[in-house]
Amino acid sequence: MIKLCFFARFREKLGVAEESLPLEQPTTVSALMSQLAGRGGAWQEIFDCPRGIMVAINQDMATVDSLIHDGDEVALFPPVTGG
Amino acid sequence: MIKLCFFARFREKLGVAEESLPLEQPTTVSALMSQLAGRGGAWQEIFDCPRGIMVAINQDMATVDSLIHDGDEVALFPPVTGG
Amino acid sequence: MISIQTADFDTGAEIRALQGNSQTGAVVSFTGLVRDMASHGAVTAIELEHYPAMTEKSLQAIIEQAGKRWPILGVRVIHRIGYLAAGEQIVMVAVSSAHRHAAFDAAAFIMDFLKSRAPFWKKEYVDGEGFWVESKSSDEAALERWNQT
Amino acid sequence: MISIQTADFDTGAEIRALQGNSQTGAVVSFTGLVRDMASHGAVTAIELEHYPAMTEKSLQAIIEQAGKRWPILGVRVIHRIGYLAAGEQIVMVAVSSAHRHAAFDAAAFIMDFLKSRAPFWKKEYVDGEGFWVESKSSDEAALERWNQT
Repeated sequence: MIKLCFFARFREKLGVAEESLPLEQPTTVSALMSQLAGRGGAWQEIFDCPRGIMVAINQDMATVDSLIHDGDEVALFPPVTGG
Repeated sequence: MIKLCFFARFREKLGVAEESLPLEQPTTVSALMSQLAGRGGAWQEIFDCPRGIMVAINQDMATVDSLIHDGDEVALFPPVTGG
Repeated sequence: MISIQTADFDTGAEIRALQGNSQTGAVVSFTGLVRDMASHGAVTAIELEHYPAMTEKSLQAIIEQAGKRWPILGVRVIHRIGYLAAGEQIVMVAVSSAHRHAAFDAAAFIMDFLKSRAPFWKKEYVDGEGFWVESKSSDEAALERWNQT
Repeated sequence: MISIQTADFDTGAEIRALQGNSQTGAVVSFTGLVRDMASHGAVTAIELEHYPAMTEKSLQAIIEQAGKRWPILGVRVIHRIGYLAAGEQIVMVAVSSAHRHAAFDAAAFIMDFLKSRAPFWKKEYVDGEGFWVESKSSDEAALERWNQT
């Protein structure tokens, strides 16, 4: 299982802040995004194209090529705007 | 007449903070420095070479080529070290 | 060194706290405020969301990077979360060093990376309606100059 | 906007005063302190001399130059004179602007020109003996970067 977290606009549009997802074997961030986009609706709208999406694995910034392993916390969010 | 002002190390070495000096006609800062160096002693030591000397005419930064006119206030001082 | 909080902060007290070290010759501080204007109208308040598990870790990494580049003596970062009215303080970064250029550069570096790498998101309220703030390409571009020097 | 004074100052109060404008998104402050070490030993105090007729005029000109280069909303410069003990505050520059890079750059610019163009001179006291501080070539070099950008 992995834990998914969504923030800000993504959290609001998807209507979910976090969820658990089974993971059979290590996969890339971009494969995970394709899987999420496959759910259609807002999921497809957000995850169809990886541009403008930031990802963190276990609270460290990652890229679409990063590998996700069982037990990881994967956060997907729009570009940050603090400060 | 012009008014001369000396600050910091110059003031201490020369033993004078300000003095008045007759001015027959407009002259350059470098000519004034030569005249002061001609007094010998600490005057010569300080004004023999214009390097490392800052000059202000009427409280505006000037150069060795700037012209001094009757009534001007000419300040001669070492490089500034405030802040 | 890092605080994430809803409460306001006292920039002057934080600067004074960094002045305790006798080697300190320079303290530079940045304070960010809620501006009352956005492209879509007058902003009455903002709401700041963050990623609690990651926020402090990411700021810590940014401060460590700054510490590798400049001889920093002290750093303080405070970022507020939750609802903030127009004019309120959002963020403060203060850096102390023996010399001024290190303090200036490290403070600017930390702010630039905080703006583009720390997991905070702003929502602006205009006439009671919330708008998520879009990231600015100028913020991403600001990181470039630190790669070149 | 400019104060030359023997009294100490409250950096926090000065920063707060610059936050009053609702367009202000960023305030950057620099505070300079008396360090206790010099090349010739432990500094117990410094003495600051200046050229009273010129000091404010020269700082005013520096601030005007900064105002031509960046969209500044407010500026505050305080420089102390007379005897200052180790650890005391010497100088403060604070700049407010809508955006952070303007505030950072303008504050650094004002400090760089103040250091090399404003008529102040420091004497350091070590074991009761006074030594006039030598100007640093790095301060003159710091002005160069503002010609190139």
